[in-house]
Amino acid sequence: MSEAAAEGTAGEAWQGPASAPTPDTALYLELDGWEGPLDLLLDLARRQKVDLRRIPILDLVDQYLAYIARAEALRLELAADYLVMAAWLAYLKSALLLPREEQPDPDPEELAMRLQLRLARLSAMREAAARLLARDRLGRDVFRHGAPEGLRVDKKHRWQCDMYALLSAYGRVKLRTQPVVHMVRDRMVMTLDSALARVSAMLGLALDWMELREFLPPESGDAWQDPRLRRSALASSFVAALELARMGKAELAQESTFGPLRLRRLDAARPERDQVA
Amino acid sequence: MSGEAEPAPFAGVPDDLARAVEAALFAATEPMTVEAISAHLGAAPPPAIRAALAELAAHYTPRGVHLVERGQRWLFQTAPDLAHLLRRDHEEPRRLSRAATECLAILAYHEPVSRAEIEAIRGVQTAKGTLDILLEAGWVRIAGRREVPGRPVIYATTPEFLVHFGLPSRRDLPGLDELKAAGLLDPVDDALEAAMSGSGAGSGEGDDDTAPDTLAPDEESA
Amino acid sequence: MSGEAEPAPFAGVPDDLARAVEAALFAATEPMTVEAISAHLGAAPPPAIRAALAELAAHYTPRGVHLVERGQRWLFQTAPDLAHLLRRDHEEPRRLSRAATECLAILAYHEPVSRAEIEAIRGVQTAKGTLDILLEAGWVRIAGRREVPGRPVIYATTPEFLVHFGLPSRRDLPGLDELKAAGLLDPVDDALEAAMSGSGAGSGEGDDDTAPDTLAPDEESA
Repeated sequence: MSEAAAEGTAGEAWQGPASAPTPDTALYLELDGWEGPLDLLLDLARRQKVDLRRIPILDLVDQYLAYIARAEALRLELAADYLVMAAWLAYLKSALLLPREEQPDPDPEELAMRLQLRLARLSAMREAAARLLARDRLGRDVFRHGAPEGLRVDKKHRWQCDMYALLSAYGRVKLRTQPVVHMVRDRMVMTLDSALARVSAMLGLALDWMELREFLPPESGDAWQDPRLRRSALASSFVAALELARMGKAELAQESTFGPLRLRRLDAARPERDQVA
Repeated sequence: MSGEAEPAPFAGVPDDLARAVEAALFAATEPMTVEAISAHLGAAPPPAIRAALAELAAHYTPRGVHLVERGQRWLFQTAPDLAHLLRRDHEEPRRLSRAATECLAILAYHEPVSRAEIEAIRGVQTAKGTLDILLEAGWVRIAGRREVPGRPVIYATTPEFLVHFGLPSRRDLPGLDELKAAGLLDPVDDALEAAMSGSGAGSGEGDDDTAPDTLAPDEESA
Repeated sequence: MSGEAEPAPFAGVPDDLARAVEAALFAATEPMTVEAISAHLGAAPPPAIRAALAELAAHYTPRGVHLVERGQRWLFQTAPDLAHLLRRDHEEPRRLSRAATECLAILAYHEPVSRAEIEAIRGVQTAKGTLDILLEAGWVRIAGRREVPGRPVIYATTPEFLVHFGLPSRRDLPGLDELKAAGLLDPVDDALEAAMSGSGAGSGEGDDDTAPDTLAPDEESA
């Protein structure tokens, strides 16, 4: 397996534990060579040349601990995760050595099994990676057409427009550009003065909030049915309301944009609030 | 195509050299000479390569891909009769933009007009692409140049324009009076007022995506 | 390669559809699905295209160029046995680091997986750049988030992954069946439970896109 793993990374500094290990020289202390403590453990396990599932865990633990001890003796800086693993393995070892009835709660056999399962999974993935990389890879072993002509789909717009759109566009243009003549037609309006008088008079009688529309002259009045006149009244009343608010005689409130505009008399005692500028 | 010499109507399994030549030419990014192929395949003798090329060319003759020689260089390419497959047109219906519709309308009523004249009538600048769209749609053509300083290009509508809009001739476009009668020339103000007076709320029209329609330069408010 | 079904030892003249499919795939810059080919060839019926693909694949099997299927997309590529002739003038693709290689394998055999799940298998943190390299290579994509606390991003392989590694489908990952049978694609917790409960039947949970794997005999035997 180590050959396979090494192949996957050919060209890199990492050479794998290729040399036949002897107990003493087995440990070259280059932690950079391993991808973490699990990787180191897997490497140590592989040297035992036994099925990973039958790996004698205690031996493995001893080897790992010896390795770490050696590294410490050489004052190599050990990454924290290697030390954590060492501590965990030391604990595992002591638990495994205890007589069965004294074994602590996380069953050490289970912990050992878990470690084996993890090693087996890492090992399986490492082999899978090597087999994957050894396949006929595009651009390395097999090649695509070097100069494909390319498939092209030319998108064309089919423009759509109908007669109505055409004519209304022309109408729009003509309107926009014809000389604008403003003729101020003589028409009935409610003057600001009369609105001011009417609103302030009604406000004097009102006890509570009133909607602005309630200040308008009643529609029943013969002359007030003309919608233009009503709009004029609305506008003038609105301006009158603003004017009264400015003079501190009324306050205005509007709950929401385009919501009803309400006003009421402002007494000196009442604090000013909800002012609408 | 020089490779049609020996017809090999049933192409058996190609030999190793033919396979190698086939693969090399397929993977090559440029057409290759016999010498280049030879160098590529570990100095295979050129005559053998020529034979392999002839065999391959014959093999591919009836297929969708051909092996052809161009200036002593060989390459695979799709069969000429299938060239139409490599480029397909895909039509997508699309509504003419508001600006383009206005240009088209102006063109229809005032043709031939230059772009500057269209802008003068529209009262807003007209992007170059807008006229291009009308040209692409086939409704507008370039009708020459106006003999004034700058000799601007002038545009006119095409027969397809009449066909598309179902008009026997340009004279059948409704006149201004008819447009007015149809309400298409009503000032927006009045329309707005009409809408407002009922409910007091109706929002106006909302066409504001063109540039400020303020002033109309208006040299010929036709 | 799924097209080797019917050996057509002497390739006669291909019919029009086969020629068209051949030309389209030959000209295409990307592998094409049957649907894409169909759309490009003016909505030729997919079954007919599939038949044409099978015929073409069989025809090309002995040649220097092969027609192969990768993740339901088809492409022409050179025959693998000619790699030694063609490799010389092609730049080798960038080598993957060991960490990247392992991540890719874990991803491919377990997908979709989160980064934490990859790290659980490798027993080591994954540097930020490692997954980026795989994403950049186009072999890995973000496949959403897992609906567990923290909603971690999960990763999966792409069609380009299959193309690059010459895999007709994910089911063709080397050794996939053995790994499944041995329970080596199951989470450690599941395997532990199975092992501890004595029965040892490696729970058949792992991947779900292939048929339920036959009972994993038992840790010892596989």
